[in-house]
Amino acid sequence: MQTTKTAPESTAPDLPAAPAVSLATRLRRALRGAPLPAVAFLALVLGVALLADLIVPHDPLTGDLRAYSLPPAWKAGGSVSYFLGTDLLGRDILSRIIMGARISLIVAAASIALGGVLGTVLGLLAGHFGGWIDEVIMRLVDTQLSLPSLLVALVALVVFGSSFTVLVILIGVWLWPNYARIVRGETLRIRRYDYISLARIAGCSTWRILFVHELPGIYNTLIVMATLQAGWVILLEGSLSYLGVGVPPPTPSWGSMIAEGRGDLASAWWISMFPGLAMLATVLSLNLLGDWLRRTLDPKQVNQ
Amino acid sequence: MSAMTADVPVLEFRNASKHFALSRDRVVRALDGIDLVLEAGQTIGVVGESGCGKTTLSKLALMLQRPTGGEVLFRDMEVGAFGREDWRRFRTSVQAVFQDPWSSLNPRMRVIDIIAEPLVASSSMPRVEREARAARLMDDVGLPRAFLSRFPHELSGGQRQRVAIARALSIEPRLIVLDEPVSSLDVSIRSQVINLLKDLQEQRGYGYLLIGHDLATVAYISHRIAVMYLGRIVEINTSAELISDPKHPYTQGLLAAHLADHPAQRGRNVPLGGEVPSPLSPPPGCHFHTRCPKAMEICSRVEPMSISSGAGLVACHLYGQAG
Amino acid sequence: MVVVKRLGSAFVTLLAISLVVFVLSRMSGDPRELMLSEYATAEDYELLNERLGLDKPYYAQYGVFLADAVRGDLGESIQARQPVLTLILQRLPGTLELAGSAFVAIILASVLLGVATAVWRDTWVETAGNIVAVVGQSVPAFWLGIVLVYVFALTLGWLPMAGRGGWLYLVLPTLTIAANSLAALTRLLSSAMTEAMDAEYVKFANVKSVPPWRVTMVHCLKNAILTPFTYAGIILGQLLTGSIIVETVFGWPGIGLLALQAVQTRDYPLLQGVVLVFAIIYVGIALLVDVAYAYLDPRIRH
Amino acid sequence: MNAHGPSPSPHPSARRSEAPLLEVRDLTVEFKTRHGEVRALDRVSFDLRAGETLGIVGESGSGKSVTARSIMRLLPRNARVTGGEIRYDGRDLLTLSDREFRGIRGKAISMVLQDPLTSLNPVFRIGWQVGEAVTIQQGLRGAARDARSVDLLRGVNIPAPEIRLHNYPHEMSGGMRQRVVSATALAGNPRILICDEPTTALDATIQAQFLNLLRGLQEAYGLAIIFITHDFSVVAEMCDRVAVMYSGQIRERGDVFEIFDHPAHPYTRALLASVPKLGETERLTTIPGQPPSSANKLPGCAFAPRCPIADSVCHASEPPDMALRDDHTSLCWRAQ
Repeated sequence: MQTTKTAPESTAPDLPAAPAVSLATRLRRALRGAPLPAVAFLALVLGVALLADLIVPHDPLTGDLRAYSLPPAWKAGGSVSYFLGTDLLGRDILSRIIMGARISLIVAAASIALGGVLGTVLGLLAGHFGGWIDEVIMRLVDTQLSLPSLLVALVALVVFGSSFTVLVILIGVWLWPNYARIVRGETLRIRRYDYISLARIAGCSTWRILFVHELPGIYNTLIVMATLQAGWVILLEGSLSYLGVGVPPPTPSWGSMIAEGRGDLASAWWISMFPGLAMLATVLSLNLLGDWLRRTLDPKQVNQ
Repeated sequence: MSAMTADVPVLEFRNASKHFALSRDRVVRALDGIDLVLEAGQTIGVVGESGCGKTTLSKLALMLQRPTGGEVLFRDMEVGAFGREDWRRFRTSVQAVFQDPWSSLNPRMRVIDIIAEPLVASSSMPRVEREARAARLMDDVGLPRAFLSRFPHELSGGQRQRVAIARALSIEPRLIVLDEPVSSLDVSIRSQVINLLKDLQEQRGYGYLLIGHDLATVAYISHRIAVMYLGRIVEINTSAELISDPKHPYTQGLLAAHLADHPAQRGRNVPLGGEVPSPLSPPPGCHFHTRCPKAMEICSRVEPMSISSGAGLVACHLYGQAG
Repeated sequence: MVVVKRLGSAFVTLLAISLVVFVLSRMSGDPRELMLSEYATAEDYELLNERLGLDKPYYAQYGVFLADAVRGDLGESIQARQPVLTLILQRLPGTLELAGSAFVAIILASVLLGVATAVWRDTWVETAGNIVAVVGQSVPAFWLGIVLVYVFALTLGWLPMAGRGGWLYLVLPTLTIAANSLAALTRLLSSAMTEAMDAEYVKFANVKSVPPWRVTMVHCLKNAILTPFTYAGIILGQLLTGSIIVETVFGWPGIGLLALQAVQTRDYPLLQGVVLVFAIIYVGIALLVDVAYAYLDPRIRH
Repeated sequence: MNAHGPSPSPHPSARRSEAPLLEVRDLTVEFKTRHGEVRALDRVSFDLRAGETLGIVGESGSGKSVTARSIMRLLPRNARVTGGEIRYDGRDLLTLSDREFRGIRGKAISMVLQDPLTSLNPVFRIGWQVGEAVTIQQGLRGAARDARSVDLLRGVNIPAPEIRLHNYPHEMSGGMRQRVVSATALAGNPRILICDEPTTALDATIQAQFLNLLRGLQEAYGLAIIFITHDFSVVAEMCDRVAVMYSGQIRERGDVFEIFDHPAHPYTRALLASVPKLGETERLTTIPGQPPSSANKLPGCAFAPRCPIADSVCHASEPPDMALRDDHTSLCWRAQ
C-alpha cells in the first residue's frame, strides 16, 4: 500500500542498464547523511595510533622529573613543549594519550575479531541446524550472559595475571555471546526467506547455503555490531585499566592514566581530564558511525 | 536429458501423512492420507483455505520435508532409497516458484547468478554455457537481457516473478511446484504471468503442481483440481467438471464463496458458515461435518472413503450408498 | 509452565557460576600461601590442608564448597579474619541503596526521554534527546565520576566528594552509575515508541477518536515498554557490576568496593563469596524480569 | 445472516435524491520522499450519497488507500494534503482543528482497516478495546459500557460475546478479529464507513461471510460505505458506484453496471478482461509493462505507456475528465 511504503517501490522501466554513474557521485550517495566529523576524528585516531612511534613529541614511558605536574600550555606555568601538561612523574600527557590510542584500538580490534568470529560461527551453526546444537550453544550463551562479567573478569585477571594477551582473550570471550545471539536471530530470519528453500530445491549443498546465502545476509549486521562494540570494548578496557587490572604498567592506557590523576584532581585536573576526553571522543565517534551504519545498512531496508 | 518413460508419474503420494508434534499430546495433522499422482506435462491445482495443508503438500512434493506416514515416490522410487545420483536427478526434475517474489530471490545476488544457480548446484556446465543459457531464459520469460546484471531490488514484483520462473526452468525440469505464483502480484501483472506459465507448458510440456486459493485462477490454469480441507483431499476432478458439477459440500461452499464476476450476479450465493477448526483437534469423522449444511448422523462418526464420481474422486457420505 | 522452566534454567546457571568460581579459585594457586605466615611449618600446612579439605579430590572439594554455600557458609576472609557472609551483609545495603536509586532514576528519565523523543520526532526535542543518549552511552563512567566530583564537589562545593550519608551523597554516584544504562534504555524506548506510534492499531485508535495523550501514554507505551523491559534485567545487572567502579570513585561502602579490595589483597574466599552473591542477585533479577514479562505480554502468557 | 444492530439510526429511504453526504473535490496529497515531493493523489473528486456503497478500485500505489486515509486524517507523517476539499454536512473537514475533527471521526465517519491482526492492539483485551470506543463515542461507563460492547459484538454475529470480551486479539481467528474491528468502528453509530481492503487477509469463505455481514450492517445502520479494494469481483458483489484509480487519479467513475457493461477507459477495460472468470478458458488479456512509479512523472496521460490505443495526444498532454452518460466520467482523451 502506498501509505505504508513512503518511498515508491523502485519500478525499473524497460530500458537497458541504468545510466552510468561516476565514482564521485556513487561515493557521495553512499556517504549521504554520514556523521563526517566522527569519521574524520576516527581517521585521525587511527592515523595517530599507526604512526604513534613517529609522532610522539616525548618519550611516553619515561618522564622528566624536573617537569612534573605541568599544566597544559594555555595555563599559567604551562609549557608549549608539553602541550597538554605532564603527569606526576613528568611524562608528557599528549604523548601518552597517543600511545594509549594504539593500545585501545589494538585491544578493541583483536578482541572483537576473536569474539566476533567465535560468536558468528557458533550463532550461524545454531541458527542453521537448530535442534540440540542450537540448544547447547544457546544454553552457553544464556549462562555466560547471566554471569556478572566484570567481576568474573576481575577474578580471572587476578588469577592469570594481567597481560595484553589475557586481556584480549578475556574480552573476546566476553563478547562472543552477543554475536552468537544476534547472528542466530538473523540466521533464523534469513532462513524464513524462500530463497533458502529454493536453494535447497536447486540442489545447493549445506556448505553453499551457509556461506553463499546465509552468511552474506548478516554482513551488515556484523559491521554495525563491530562498530558499536568497538566503542564498548574501549570503555571496558578503560574500566579494567582504571581498576588496575587492565593493560599492565608502564604501557600507557587511557584508563590507567585517568586513575593516576584521580588523587590529585584538585591540584592537577588535567592528568585525568585529557585521556578521558580522548576516550569520550573516540567512543562517541564510533557510536555515531555505528548508528549511521545501522540506519543505512538496516537489513530490513535491504530486503524491502 | 535422460529418457523418461511416459507412463511413470514424476511424483506420487501414496497415503502420505505429515504430523507435527508440538508437544507430547498436541499434534498438528497437517496432512492425512494423501493420494495424488503428478504426471509430467499435466497441471494439478490444489485449492483450500489457510490451514488445509496445501503448503505442507508442496513441501513434501519438493522433498523439503519427509512424510511421517505413507510414502512419496519419485519415478516409482521411495525417497528413503535415494542414492546420490537419484537426488541429483530429483533436484533436476522438480523445481518451484513461490508466492512472494521479494522473498524468493537472494537480494545479494545478481539476476544472472540467481538464474544459473540450479545449474551450478547440480550440473557441471561450463560458465560460458551457463551464462548463455541464462540469457536465453531471459528471452523465454520476456525480460530484457540487460536485466541479467541487476539486483532483485532493481526489479518490480512482476519482473522478479519472471526471474523466479526463469530460474526454475534453467535445468529443464519435469515438474514445477507453483505455490501461489500470482497472488502477491498486482492485478494488471497477474495475467501476464498466468499467460506466460500457460505458454511455457504448451511449448515445453512442463508438469505443474499449482497451489492456490483463488478458484477461478486455479481452474483457469489446471487440468485437474484437488480440493483440500484440514489435511485431506475431499474432492478431486477435472477442472471443468469440478466447477460445473461440484460434488462435495465443501467444494460447493468454496464455489459459493467465489464472488460475482458481474454486478448482476451479486448476492446469489449463501456463504458457508463457521470457520475452519483448529488442525490440533480436527472434528472426528468427516472433518467438514461441523460446517456442512448436508451433514448426517454418520458424518461425525465415520471418516468417508474416496469413491469415484465421474472423472474424479469424492470423499463424502452423501455418495457412499450410490457406490 | 514458563516459570518452572525458567526456575530450572536459573538453577543450572547458578550451578555453572559456582563451578566457574570454584575452578577459578583453585587455579589461583595454593590458598595456604596466603593464609599462613612465612614462618609456618610443614605441619601447619598439613593441618590447614585437612581443615580446608584440600586433601580430598577436586569433585569432593566442589561438593563441600557447594554444600557450605547452600548453608550460607562462604568461608572466612583471609584479610579481615571474619566470615565472608558477615562482611557481605554489612556492605549489601550500601550497594542496594545505590543501585535502587539509580534504577529509579533510569526508569523515570528514560521513559520521559524516550517518549518525548518519539512524540516530538523531527524537532529539537528529538535532537537533544539523541545527543543526551549517544553521549551518555559513550562516556566512561569512571571518568564521568571524576569530572562530576571536580565540578560539583571540588570547584563548586555543592555536593560531598565521597562517602555514604544523606541523599546529598547519593546524587553524584547515582548520576555516574546511571549514565550508560540510562542512555541505552532511552534509545531502546525511543525506537520502540516510534515503532508503536506507526503501528496500525494506533491508526485504528485514531479512528475511535481516542485523545492523543491517551494514544501515546496508554496504547503505545504499554506496547513499547515491553521491548526495553526485557533489558531491565540486564540493566540491573549492569548496575551491580557498575557499582564496583562507581564505589571506587566515590569511596562508597558497598559490595563493589569490597570486591575491589578483595582483588587487590587477593583475598580469594572473599572474592569467591562476592562473585557468588552477585551471581545470585543477577540470576534472581533475570528470573523476576522474565516472569513479569510473561505476565505483561499476553501473547507469551501460555 | 442479519445484523441486529442496537438502536440503528434510521435514515430515510430516498437514497439517491438527497445531496451527497460526503463530497471530495480536487483532493491532492503529496509525500515527501528521498526523491523529492511525490504526488500521491492528484485532484481526486467524488461524491458519496447516504446509504450507498462506493467502490474505489486500484492496484497498489494507485492512491486508493491514500484517499481513504486522507479523509480520516491517518496519513503518514511525511504526507500532506496540498489542495482540495472534503465536505461533510456542509463543512470542509480539512479546515477543522484536530480537536474538532475528533468529533467527526468515529461518530460521523468511521473506518475498518486492512489487517485485522494489526489494527487491534495486541496487549489489551477485546473488551477493553471495544469498551474504549463506547466510552469515547457514547460516554458510557461501567456496566452500561460492557452491555453496549456485548451488543456491538452480537451485532456482528460474534458467538458468546460476553466471553469474547475477555480474549486477547491473538486468541481469535482472522475473521473474528475483523468482526471485532467492525463492531468497534460502529460504536459511534457512524453514517459513513470506510472499508480499506477489509477482506484481503481473509480466506474465501470468511470473506464471503464478512461481505454478507457488511451488507446486513449497512441495512441496519443505514450506512454509506466507501469500499477500497483491488478486486473487481468485490466491487461487483458490493458496490453501487465505482471509481477506478490509477497513479493517483480517478480514471473512471460511474454506476457499477455502467462500468462493467460499458467501461470507457482503456485501463478499466483491460483490467476487467485480464481477470480469469470461473469456468472460462479463453486467453487472458494482458496489460503490458508495469504500474508507474509516481517518482518520475512523464507529461501526458500516466497510462499512455501501457495503453493499447494511445496516440500522440495522449503522450503529450494530460487528458480532461470527460463526462459520458449520466454519472459516468472518464479521464481519457479517447473515452467512448
